[in-house]
Amino acid sequence: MAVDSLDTPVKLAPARPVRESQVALMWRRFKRHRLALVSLWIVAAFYLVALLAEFLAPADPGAYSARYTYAPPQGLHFFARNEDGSWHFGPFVNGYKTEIDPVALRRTFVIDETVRHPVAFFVESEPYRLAGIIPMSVKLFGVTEPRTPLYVLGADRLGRDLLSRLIHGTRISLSIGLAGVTLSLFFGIVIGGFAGYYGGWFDSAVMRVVEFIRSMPTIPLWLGLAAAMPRDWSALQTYFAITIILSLIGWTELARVVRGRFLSLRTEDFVTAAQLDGASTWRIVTRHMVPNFTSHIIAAATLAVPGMILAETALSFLGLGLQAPIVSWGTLLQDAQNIRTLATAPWLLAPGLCVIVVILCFNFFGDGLRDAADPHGR
Amino acid sequence: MVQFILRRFLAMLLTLFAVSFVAFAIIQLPPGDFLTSYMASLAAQGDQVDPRVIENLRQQYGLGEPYLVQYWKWFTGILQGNFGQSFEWKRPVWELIWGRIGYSLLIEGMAVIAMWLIALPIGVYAAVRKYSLGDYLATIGGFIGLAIPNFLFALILMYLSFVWFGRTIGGLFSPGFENAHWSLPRIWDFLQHAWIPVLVLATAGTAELIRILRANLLDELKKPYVTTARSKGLPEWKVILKYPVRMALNPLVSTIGWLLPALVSGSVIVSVVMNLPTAGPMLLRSLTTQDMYLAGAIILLLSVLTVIGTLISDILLAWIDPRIRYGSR
Amino acid sequence: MHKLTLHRRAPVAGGLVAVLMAGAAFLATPALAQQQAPMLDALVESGDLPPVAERLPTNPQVVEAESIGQYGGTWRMGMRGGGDNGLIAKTVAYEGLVRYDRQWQGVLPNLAESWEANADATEYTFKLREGVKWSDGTPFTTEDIAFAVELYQDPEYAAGSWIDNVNNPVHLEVIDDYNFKFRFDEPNGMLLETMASVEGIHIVSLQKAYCSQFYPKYNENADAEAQAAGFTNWALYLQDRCAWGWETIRFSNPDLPVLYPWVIDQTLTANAARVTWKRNPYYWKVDAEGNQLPYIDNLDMRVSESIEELTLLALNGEIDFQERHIATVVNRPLFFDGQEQGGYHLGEVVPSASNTLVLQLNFNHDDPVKRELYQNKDFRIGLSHAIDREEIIDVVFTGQGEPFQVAPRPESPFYDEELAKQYTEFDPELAIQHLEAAGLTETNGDGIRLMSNGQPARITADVISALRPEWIDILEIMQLQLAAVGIEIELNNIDRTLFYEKRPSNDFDAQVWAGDGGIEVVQDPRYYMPFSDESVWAYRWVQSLNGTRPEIAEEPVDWAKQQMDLYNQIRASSDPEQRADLMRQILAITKEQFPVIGVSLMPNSYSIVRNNLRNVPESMFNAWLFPTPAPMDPVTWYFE
Amino acid sequence: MTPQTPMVDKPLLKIEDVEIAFSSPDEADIVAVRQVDLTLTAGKTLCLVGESGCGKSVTARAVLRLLDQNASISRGRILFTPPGEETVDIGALKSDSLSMRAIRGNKISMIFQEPMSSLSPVHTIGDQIDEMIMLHEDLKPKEARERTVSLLDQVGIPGPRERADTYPFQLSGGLRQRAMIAMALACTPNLLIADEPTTALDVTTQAQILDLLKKLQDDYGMAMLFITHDLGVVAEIADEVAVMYLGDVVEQGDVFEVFRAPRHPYTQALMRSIPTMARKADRQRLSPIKGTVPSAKDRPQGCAFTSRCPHAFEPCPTVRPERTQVGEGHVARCHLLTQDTTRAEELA
Repeated sequence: MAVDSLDTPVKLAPARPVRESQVALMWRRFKRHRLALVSLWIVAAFYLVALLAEFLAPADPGAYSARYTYAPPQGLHFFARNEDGSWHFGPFVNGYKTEIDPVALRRTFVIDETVRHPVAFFVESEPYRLAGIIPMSVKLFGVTEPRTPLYVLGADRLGRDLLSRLIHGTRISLSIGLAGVTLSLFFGIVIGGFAGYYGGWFDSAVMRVVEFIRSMPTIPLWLGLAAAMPRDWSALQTYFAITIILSLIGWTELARVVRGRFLSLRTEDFVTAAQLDGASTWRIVTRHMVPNFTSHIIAAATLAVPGMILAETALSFLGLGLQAPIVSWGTLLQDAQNIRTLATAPWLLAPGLCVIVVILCFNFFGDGLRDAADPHGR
Repeated sequence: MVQFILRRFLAMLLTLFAVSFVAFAIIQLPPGDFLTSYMASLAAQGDQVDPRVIENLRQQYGLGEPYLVQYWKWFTGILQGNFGQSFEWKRPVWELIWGRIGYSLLIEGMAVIAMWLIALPIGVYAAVRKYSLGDYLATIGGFIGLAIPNFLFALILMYLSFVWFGRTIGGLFSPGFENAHWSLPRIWDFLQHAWIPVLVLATAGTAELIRILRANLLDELKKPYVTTARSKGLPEWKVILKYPVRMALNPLVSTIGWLLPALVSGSVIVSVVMNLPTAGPMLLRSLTTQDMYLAGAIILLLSVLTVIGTLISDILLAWIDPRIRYGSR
Repeated sequence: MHKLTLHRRAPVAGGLVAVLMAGAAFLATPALAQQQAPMLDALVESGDLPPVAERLPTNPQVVEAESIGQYGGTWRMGMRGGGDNGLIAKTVAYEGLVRYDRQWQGVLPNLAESWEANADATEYTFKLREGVKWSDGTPFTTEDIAFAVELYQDPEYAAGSWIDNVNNPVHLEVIDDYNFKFRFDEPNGMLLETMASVEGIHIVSLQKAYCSQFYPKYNENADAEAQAAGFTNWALYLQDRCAWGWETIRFSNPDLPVLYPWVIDQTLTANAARVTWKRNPYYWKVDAEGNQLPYIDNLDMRVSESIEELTLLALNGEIDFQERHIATVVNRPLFFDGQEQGGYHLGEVVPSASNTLVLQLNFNHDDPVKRELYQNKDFRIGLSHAIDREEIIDVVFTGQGEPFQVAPRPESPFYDEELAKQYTEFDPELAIQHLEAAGLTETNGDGIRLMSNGQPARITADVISALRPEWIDILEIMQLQLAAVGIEIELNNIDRTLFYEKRPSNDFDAQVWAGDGGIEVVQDPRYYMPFSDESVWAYRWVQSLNGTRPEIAEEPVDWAKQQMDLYNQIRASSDPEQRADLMRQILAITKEQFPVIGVSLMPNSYSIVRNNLRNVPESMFNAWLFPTPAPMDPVTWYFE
Repeated sequence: MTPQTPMVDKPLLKIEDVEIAFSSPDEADIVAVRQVDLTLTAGKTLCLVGESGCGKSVTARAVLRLLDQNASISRGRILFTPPGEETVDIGALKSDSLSMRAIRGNKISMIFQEPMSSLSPVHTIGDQIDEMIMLHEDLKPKEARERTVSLLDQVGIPGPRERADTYPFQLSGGLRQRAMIAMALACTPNLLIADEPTTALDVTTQAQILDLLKKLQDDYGMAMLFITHDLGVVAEIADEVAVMYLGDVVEQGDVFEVFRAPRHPYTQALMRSIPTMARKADRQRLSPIKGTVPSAKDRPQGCAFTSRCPHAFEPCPTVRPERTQVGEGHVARCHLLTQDTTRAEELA
């Protein structure tokens, strides 16, 4: 009774949330999730690498060298003590002592501490096009003396620079994840959205389909589809085909999320109000509903990316999906997945490390987003 | 309740029909048929077959017929419990796969259990001590499992067990036990081999469980009934385990359903790396050799299992959650 | 052990010589009492098994070996998945009427103790070894040969081999239990090589006594029984029980009588974790002292889809002899380091393939411009000179092998240095001269040469990396090297089925394969002339000469026709010397025409041999037709 | 109204000068309760009245130490003296300590506003009550269940034996609250804290529940801390009333005294905002309090009510008014009461 009347103004106190404040609020909640914050930066860094691949990679990913097959990592040194005890400063890499073992059929490498090849930043290189567009002729770093080996992370079986391949692989693998998610996001929002908004038979039909797709073990699905796609397609075509295949499964999860939010929002007062005001469906959806769960969608999408990346590697492992000479983390791991590598060239597992890190980060990032999106952490 | 189960059951039958169709479609997708890839592999060996032989076989296998006809024969056959013949093995498909499907189930079942055993404590801890160092470590641990590509993990474990214990852990049994009957020593031998694949599979799925459990629990912990429980004077751990955790588990039960497909896929890869006698390697091989009835049957059965798994988990959920059982919401 | 390279004898085969050898073998049969494996003694005493003297033929095959061995032990190896019947063919099943000698130079008697051929190679007379028994004790006679021929030639039964070769099928004439004749409408000079190769298994793979019960001709209700057993018709049931040759399914039937040194114990099924064999008490070979072979009691083949598992097994000393599957270039250092721990050493395996990679341009391309270009010798020479083979050898094969064209290997009597080495030196200028001579003078913006129709000269090379990973590596390097002279190579890594489907449909520029026929020059001259469907570079020309798809046949150019005629003469001759001469003429044309481009001599591979395994030759050839290690008489191998 | 019972010298619960602060990672601490002094005696009902967010629930929960982790009792003592036992300072106990748990539910129990969400949906009513009983008194499950049934019967739930096996969502709101009460009484506590137990119920049920509570209080002779924002309820159930505003107890005393002669401007405003039954003609308009409650963050240094007080003058924003005795067990915090009488007249 009485005090209720007093309550009303209190209840009104927090004025209707404005988008900015919402975003700000989300950002604040997100920051609380320190791991997520860190992850965000790491992911960002990886994408930067993907973007600047040509600039960052010291060598051409295809450039092979007979003399340095399976050369171990040189590492990158910045200072060292000279024989006379004085200090040497400035980045450099050590040279190799190599000899061929004719019986074992391999080169044995010894890092030669005495030989130092200086490494410089922003070195001249033969002209290339950054991201295939901007013409450039300078690399982030490289050796200054000609014809000296630079294998910071070591070399593969053809003496190709692992670091450079890794950097270029990043572009493919990360973009495939992104592209796949974008695609599934599109399907997910459209299909899930309508299902959720209209409900009824359409909804249940869609949900059956989703259920159905999710009940299929994905691997055979991929295998079949991947095997089915014309093998005389170009690398690019395959690339897109793969993304489509991946998103064919990916959209269901997102559709479920979107639908769920729609269902719950549909009954919210402000939506009903808007309907009573005679606002068009489109307006209601775009103006009233979407803003209310973009955050969730973003979170869900973020959490979908790792799946895509893993899927890409899995497909490559099975010999489907991307194939050499395309350089992706999947194909790189394909080279690494044998006992020989584990035993004698473990550095070739570096792509695996990247996969792990990126996936970890994406997960934490996504979790953080979701926790921030709604404090109840659903 | 009964009516609820019935509804789900009908839905399931529908799904299964669809699955069978898609399964068959998938194996028909790749160019050529079993015989073309058969010839190809022979030729790769340096051997050649007389085309007439191939023609003969094509007749006998009825490969010439249009898609729908083949599908219908296959499907009706299955309804009568006849999964058809495997081209490569010249044997009834059922005879070939039941054993492997069994092992797949066994491994995946063990993986599910392992997952829960790992995920429960971590998830609860992560939720109760939200944003604590422990929370971070626990979740990181969980996610690393998710992040390591299965095949890589399996391979590394195999190699390490060779380097450290001088043992080559492949397959599911030591030579002596392969064809033996189940006995305690055989079970022990089995466990010694099975732990790697189970571990690999489990770690891959745990993170997801942890995440869900943590989220649900965070949700539940805020509910008034928790305060009520505290106001009763229950010790904190009991409060949490008896009420919010119990609640948080409900939605988790239903996750079993969609855990399965991922598990199945994962086990395919792991099995290939570790040469497990599960359905995985056979599926892979049959898909590459286009041994269509075999591949079709495996895909179908795996899907059926997942669908049934979903059904079971739904029923389980209904059973443990009175609100659903009494049709209230 | 004699080094293989020392043997450059002309291939000995056919009538006289072989008879002599057989005689020699006969004389060698020692009088002293024949021994048998201890594991059989009990059976003999209990009477379940007749004494060894009765089990052995009157004239057992004597196998000479480095040393007299001792009985016992299990030979462990690894099988690549359940479909790897090849391993069985190469270790257990290689028992034909005749066999190759260890140097792959001549043909020796085996189940047939002697033979003769008429001059024009249309009629062969064989004499079977008397008293040879199947693994179930039933005598092996011409009845079984007759049954096999009958079954192979039954169109309803889907078995195929040289026996029912459409173009020149076998006509059998049985003389008595141990003597029979093969007649051919066309001359068949290559018959003995064929029969000595793995193909020879076919004719002795079906025992009449057992297999005829599934054949309507001998059992009118065979069809009914087949259906009762759950098979749609008798053919499928018979196939399930007996199959033929070395078909996978044969080894899933433990009751099937065989002539192998070992009989199947744990059968090869789709779910088999391992396949095991135990000695065949009726095996018909003895060592120099008359002890019944084989020495080794059992075979144990681990079935694994996972190469990595097999690799680990070998490293862990759990494999006694193997070269198949695991002995890859990549693994070599691994196995080399593992010798100590694994208690094995690496033996030498000389591949029969002449070349690591053969680039076959499609001479019959649908696009007239490409067809004309690819058939242009200058173009091919240009390409060849643009390839820096030394570099490829260095990068991909760590210096193993030498620049080589597709030509007979140095070990082969047909080796011709000029043929092997022509156009192999790396010389871009020269390459460019030749390319321009071929009319590729203009280039586009990217420096790619333009064909007469103004299109850039881009060659799409189909390759199956799954088969030989190094192909991709080689091609990636060639890509860069050829780009330097303005030729663009596009890698097209595809799967097997498609690879083969592209041939008849003729939608490929070039296909890549290994250089088979480095040793088996006469048997498989696929790269020297349009020979078989595997002569991809001239697929449509081949069809005009008893190919499998006459409907798409095309008229070959004259030099090709000339080669085909010469080869028909080879078929028509039973004289090895004459055949060799004819082959040399064919190779001369090959040298002149330079149809396909090779990269480097296939480097020697290796085998993994446990240190306690004896009588294993240090070096052996490997090929499909020459099914290593079977010709090395594993029956004489033993554990110390 | 319950009959006046003689004052007991040692009060059952004495809340002295308690301050409760909430910490949050990215803001300054918020003092939700600035200074609370309350006294409860056995058999009596103290009503804690005020607008939502004034800190009354927080205070109540503080007594059972049920506050969230980020809340802390930064000052003052909560002295609890069960009859014939030593006094314990609840404020000093660890919230999950054994001694604290021994008090919860056993000596002090609590009923909540939303009976639906306050009961576990997946356990039967019976289980939830049995648990409580078995926790504090070593009874076998059977005996516990007997007690439960009789309790349910006591709180007027028809067919208690069957109802014990039902789930909360199968009961009506009223029955649920009765079950809640039954659970609270299970161990015959000395003090019952009722946090707006009737807010979620419709008027008739509300009345029933209130009657029930009064009746039970007589039977058990327990003290009751009753939290509400509804003056009507207060009038019906309270012996004493404490009025809270923005974390301060502004006025406290015998319910008659306070209702008859409210001395604090806020209390007065509250009273004026109660609709009184009168013929339409001579009704005068309700005068709601002007302005809105500021958030605890920008509570003035001095009297919390300053921002809305019609009489506010110099000292109000800066100086905190003292507790002033204004009658028999009737205190209030207002500068007007301590200033010269002329101004005091204004409030008289």
